[in-house]
Amino acid sequence: MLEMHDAKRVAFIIETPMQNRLTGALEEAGVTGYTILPVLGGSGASGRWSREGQVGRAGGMVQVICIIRPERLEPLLEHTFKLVERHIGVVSVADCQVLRAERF
Amino acid sequence: MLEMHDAKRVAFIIETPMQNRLTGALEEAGVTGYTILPVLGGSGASGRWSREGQVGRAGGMVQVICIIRPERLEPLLEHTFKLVERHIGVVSVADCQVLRAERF
Amino acid sequence: MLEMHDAKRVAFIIETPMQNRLTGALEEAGVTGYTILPVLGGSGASGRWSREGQVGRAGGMVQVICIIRPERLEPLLEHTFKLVERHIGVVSVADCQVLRAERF
Amino acid sequence: MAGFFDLALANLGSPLILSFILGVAAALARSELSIPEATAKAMSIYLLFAIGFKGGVSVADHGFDPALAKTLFAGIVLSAGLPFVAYALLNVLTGLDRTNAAAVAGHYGSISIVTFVAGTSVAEANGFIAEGFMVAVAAAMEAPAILSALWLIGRSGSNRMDGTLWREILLNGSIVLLVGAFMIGLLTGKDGLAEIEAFIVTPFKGVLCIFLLDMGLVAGRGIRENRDMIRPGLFAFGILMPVIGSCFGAAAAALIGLSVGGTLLLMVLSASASYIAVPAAMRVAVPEADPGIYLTLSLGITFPFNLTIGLPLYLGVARMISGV
Amino acid sequence: MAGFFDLALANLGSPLILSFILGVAAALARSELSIPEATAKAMSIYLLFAIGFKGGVSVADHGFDPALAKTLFAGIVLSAGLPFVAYALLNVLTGLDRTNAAAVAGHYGSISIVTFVAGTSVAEANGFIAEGFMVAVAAAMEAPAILSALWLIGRSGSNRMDGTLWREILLNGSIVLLVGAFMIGLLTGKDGLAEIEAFIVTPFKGVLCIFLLDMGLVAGRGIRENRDMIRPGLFAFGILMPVIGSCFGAAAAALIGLSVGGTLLLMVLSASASYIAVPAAMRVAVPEADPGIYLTLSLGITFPFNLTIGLPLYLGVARMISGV
Amino acid sequence: MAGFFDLALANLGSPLILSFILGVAAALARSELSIPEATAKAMSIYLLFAIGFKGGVSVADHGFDPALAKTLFAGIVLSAGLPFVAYALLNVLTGLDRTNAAAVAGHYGSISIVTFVAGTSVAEANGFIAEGFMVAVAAAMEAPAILSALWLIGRSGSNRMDGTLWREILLNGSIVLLVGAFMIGLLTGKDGLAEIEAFIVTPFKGVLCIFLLDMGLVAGRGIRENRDMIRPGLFAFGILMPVIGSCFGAAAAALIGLSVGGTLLLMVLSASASYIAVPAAMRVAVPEADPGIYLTLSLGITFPFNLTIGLPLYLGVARMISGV
Ligand SMILES: Nc1ncnc2c1ncn2[C@@H]1O[C@H](COP(=O)(O)O)[C@@H](O)[C@H]1O
Ligand SMILES: Nc1ncnc2c1ncn2[C@@H]1O[C@H](COP(=O)(O)O)[C@@H](O)[C@H]1O
Ligand SMILES: Nc1ncnc2c1ncn2[C@@H]1O[C@H](COP(=O)(O)O)[C@@H](O)[C@H]1O
Ligand code: NA
Ligand code: NA
Ligand code: NA
Repeated sequence: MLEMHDAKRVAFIIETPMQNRLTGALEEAGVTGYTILPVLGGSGASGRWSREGQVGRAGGMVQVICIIRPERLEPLLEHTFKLVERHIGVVSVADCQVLRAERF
Repeated sequence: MLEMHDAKRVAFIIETPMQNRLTGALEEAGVTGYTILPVLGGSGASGRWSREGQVGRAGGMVQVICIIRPERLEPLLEHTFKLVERHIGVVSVADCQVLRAERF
Repeated sequence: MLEMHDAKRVAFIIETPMQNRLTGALEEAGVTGYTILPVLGGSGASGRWSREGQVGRAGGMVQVICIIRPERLEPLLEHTFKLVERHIGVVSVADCQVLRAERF
Repeated sequence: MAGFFDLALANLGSPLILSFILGVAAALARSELSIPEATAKAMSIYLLFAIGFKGGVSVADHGFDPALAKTLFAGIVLSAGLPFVAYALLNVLTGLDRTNAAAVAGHYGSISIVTFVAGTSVAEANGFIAEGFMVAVAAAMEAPAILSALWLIGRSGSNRMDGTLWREILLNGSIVLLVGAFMIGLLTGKDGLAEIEAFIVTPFKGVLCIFLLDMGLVAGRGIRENRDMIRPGLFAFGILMPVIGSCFGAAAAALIGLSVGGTLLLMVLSASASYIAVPAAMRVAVPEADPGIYLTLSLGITFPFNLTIGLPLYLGVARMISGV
Repeated sequence: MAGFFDLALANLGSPLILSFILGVAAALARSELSIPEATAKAMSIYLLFAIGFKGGVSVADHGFDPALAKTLFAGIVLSAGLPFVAYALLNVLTGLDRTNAAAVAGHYGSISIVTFVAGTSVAEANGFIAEGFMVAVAAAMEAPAILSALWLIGRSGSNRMDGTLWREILLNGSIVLLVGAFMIGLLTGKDGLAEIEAFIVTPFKGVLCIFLLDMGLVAGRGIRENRDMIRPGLFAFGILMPVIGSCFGAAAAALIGLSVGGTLLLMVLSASASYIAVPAAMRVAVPEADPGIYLTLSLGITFPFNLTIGLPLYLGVARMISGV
Repeated sequence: MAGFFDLALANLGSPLILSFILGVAAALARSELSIPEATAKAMSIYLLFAIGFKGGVSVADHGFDPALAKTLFAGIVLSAGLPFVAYALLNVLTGLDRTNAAAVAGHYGSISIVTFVAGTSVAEANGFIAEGFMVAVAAAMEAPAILSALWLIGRSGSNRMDGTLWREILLNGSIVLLVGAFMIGLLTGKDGLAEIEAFIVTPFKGVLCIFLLDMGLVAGRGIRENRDMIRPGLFAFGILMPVIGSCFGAAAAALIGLSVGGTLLLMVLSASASYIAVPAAMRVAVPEADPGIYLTLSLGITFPFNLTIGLPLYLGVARMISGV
């Protein structure tokens, strides 16, 4: 069987105007691999919103996903915590497995 | 290290016309946090489809994701089961961890 | 409580021109259930990109997600490895649980 | 008959129909040509707004027509009644079970607004201007068929409708836009039209071309992926039902005394099958019915038939009835 | 006054305002009618490009006007100063805390380009052509208000701005497009306009209709979801502040000696509140301020007020000032 | 030479080129201005449909031209042959390895349809109407270069092509749309054109402006992100290769005896480099080649060069050849 390696999958749901700042913070934390997914809408402590109710980029959100080696989790969370803490949004971390661990 | 708390990540892939009913059922189950992601296409027991093959909203699907405290999983699934059972789509649950558990 | 069954969630992030080849390989591996999500942008070993920086479909990526029974993981990875190995992108596998295992 | 063939050929040779055929051909050849979903939605908003607005202006211009109420009533009766005809025909021609047959039947009572728009184009190209209020009739015919379909499924049908679904059906995007634009046209009249004519009238046919190209791509993809499903009985239904529907429409138009254009459009509304409002309602209320069947029939068979052969046929009949 | 009511009625009866009202009504009735995000963005790009280009051509055509520099300066002063007026008024009328009040105030110093475009339409419909450089004034008024808002929040305000945010504000999409298209119009002049007139002038009003329909949908949805938030004090602010802002604009225009059209537009710029550039900046720099408050005020109350009642009112005043 | 500078200045001063420059400048300044993907796709569908249709109508109008077959043949030979020229030039100017050099070379045999459209615009602005069939030649030149590139990579190249890839290349969206619209134009002729002229002819240049703005944004972003990659040798290749390609095109046009417009367009097709069809094929068949290199060259260097300097240069040569 193909060899799999343990990794962590960190998912940030964050406001669009913060996207570049988040990916910048990821790069500072040494994480160069991430993927940005569109978000249509959602609901949370700060209420409900949907992409159709937007004019311009003020209110939209995106999801940023990084798959990293387990030992990189702590620096990643530390570098991004300041951004995430002040702004609305959600961060979750899950275990996963990857092929070709040398790429992460 | 930042303290992490165990949580569950529930993902529903469901038809667009059912989206409001699902989020309504989530709110009935006391879940106010969820995120809606667009889906481009897929394949399952009921065949293949793609967003480009759609006129209007009849055939499209979306993905609804909720991150909840573990003890909320059962009521959530019970409240949404009726909707999910009769309609095409998929529900999956995974373990994850979150910062700031008080928000969930 | 509703009975849950163990399953695997495999996520491929792959270039758009490879999408049909990947879903074809999945079908060869006996997997008929998958969902395709849009991707807005990302960064990896081959650099950064964003959907807005695209003319035509050459450079875009998509995410393909399959939820499968654990015992199907190995054939799935074997059937898709050739595709994934030569092309840029990422494959990750995570544990999850599903209702109605007979559908997978 | 010679007249019909000339008409049919002229129709087939218009850029509109050729664009549709291009789309079908591209999809059957599995080209990856596609129109983005947002663009298709934008075009349909444009077409609905333009046709609604022009209808309203025309009513404002010609004053209140007593035929309006009668035609609205006829439209509602046709929409509610045709599903029963369709259901009976399905029982004769196909082996569909009750649920699927009822779901399909609902589609044929309701309407396809693009077929209506194409009908308007054909009418105008042949010098017939329909009553402006036909737009309102189109809107009124969207929903009643859904009730009939649910009734056909059985007693339990009524439980399937909740308040939310009602609101979704009656306030679905295309009804609101069509009726809203109609009201705006009615209120602003010719002056309002003059302000935005360069947008909603002049480029209309060109936009319709690209929209039909997209419809062709979607219909072609549907045909390709569901070709196993299209057995002779279903195929025959997809062709026969619009012709039968159009006869009911023609009879109603004759009773009311509509113009040639109005007769054509009532025939087209009766002949056409929904592929937006009804499928969405069925997915919610009758999830066990197979969308592969009703979408393939309405979008893959009846829509192309109406567009290519139906329209000139119905126009021929409409002229015959009116002796023009 | 009679003149104002006639104007107001004519304004309300135009397809533009009726389209906006249709949108609001559809959203309040919870219709699922919606315009795709990409389409809305495309329309706003079109409108910005067209209005910028036409402004540039008009400046190229009339030569350099010494009022240009004065009006630019006045615009910047208004944008930077009106937040203080708004902040004071908020303290009187509402119980908002310092942060939220400052965030709201910033929106009212900045501008709404769609209100500006609608103002241009109203001016032209009444035979008044504004100075072409008003487009540049609009662009100049987007950003200064943000600084004032941050200053109002307190000393710490300045730390909230980093270089990235500065660049994002000054090079935000609408400023770049407006100024860029203005420069292109300035460089190519009437000849350039002739080349693309059929695209940027002829269908302009029609596109604006559909865009206002979308604005109505968005505003209506905002009103529906935030209705608990709109207490009398906030509501009064949303109506009073634009009127007060327009007076400052009128005074500045009178001092400079702008034409009726130019006076109207400077009043409109002062009266209108931002719902794109400022909210985006606030989300980054002042995340603790509640977007539900400032977006509901600017988009749900002030924008509809300006569009329906404000525009004819401001035009009446502009004519009075100029004695036309 | 004076003639060339006048032409170049006139070209640079047109709203089309200025829009492109605005896009490049905005991207280099890192403005977040962007055109939604769906809108960009919609505009490219519009441009392809319009140009294909007009080409077909022109052929229908002028009757069959024996030069058609010759030019098609020349186009295919140019597309298949130019990659070898490009490969040799790359070996001289750069240190690219075999795979990357072959991948780049493939792009320069194929074509950029936007450059072609801009060329048509320049030709018309100077009073030269090209042969309508040039549209078909453009379609025919998309694919052959891909085969040459794979052959250059080596024996194994042929294994890289499977049936699916063949179909994807030959039925890619732009070829199908261009050829399909051409056929529709051919079948419906001037009457068909009259029906949709207000859509596909009148606003054409304006749409092209916005499309070039988007191309500028994309090209500018590509330049910014890949600036390390653009070493002198690659840069020189990106400028020299189109000039060399255009000479081959000019020679072929002179042999066939094309009009000034036709000569210009064959030169433009030869000079331009693909950034849609070929990159997509390369990602599938030659994933080890670096898209950063071939996209930056074709989109970031050659496309801007052709648009700003190339077009007037080629027009000057085309006029010289024809002695006009
Ligand atoms: N429990 C949750 N599960 C999934 N998504 C969430 C959850 N809570 C918040 N979100 C997302 O994060 C956004 C902001 O959340 P909040 O900061 O709670 O207002 C929401 O609009 C959702 O898209
Ligand atoms: N095993 C699976 N993994 C991921 N997505 C699935 C799976 N099965 C179904 N889906 C998604 O759910 C939709 C409906 O599935 P079904 O009800 O099986 O037809 C499909 O079109 C897919 O988008
Ligand atoms: N570690 C990662 N986490 C999440 N997404 C990634 C990661 N690495 C790569 N990707 C995605 O895969 C694409 C191609 O990656 P690569 O092959 O490394 O250039 C990137 O543009 C990202 O969208
Ligand atoms: Na019908
Ligand atoms: Na203001
Ligand atoms: Na070439």
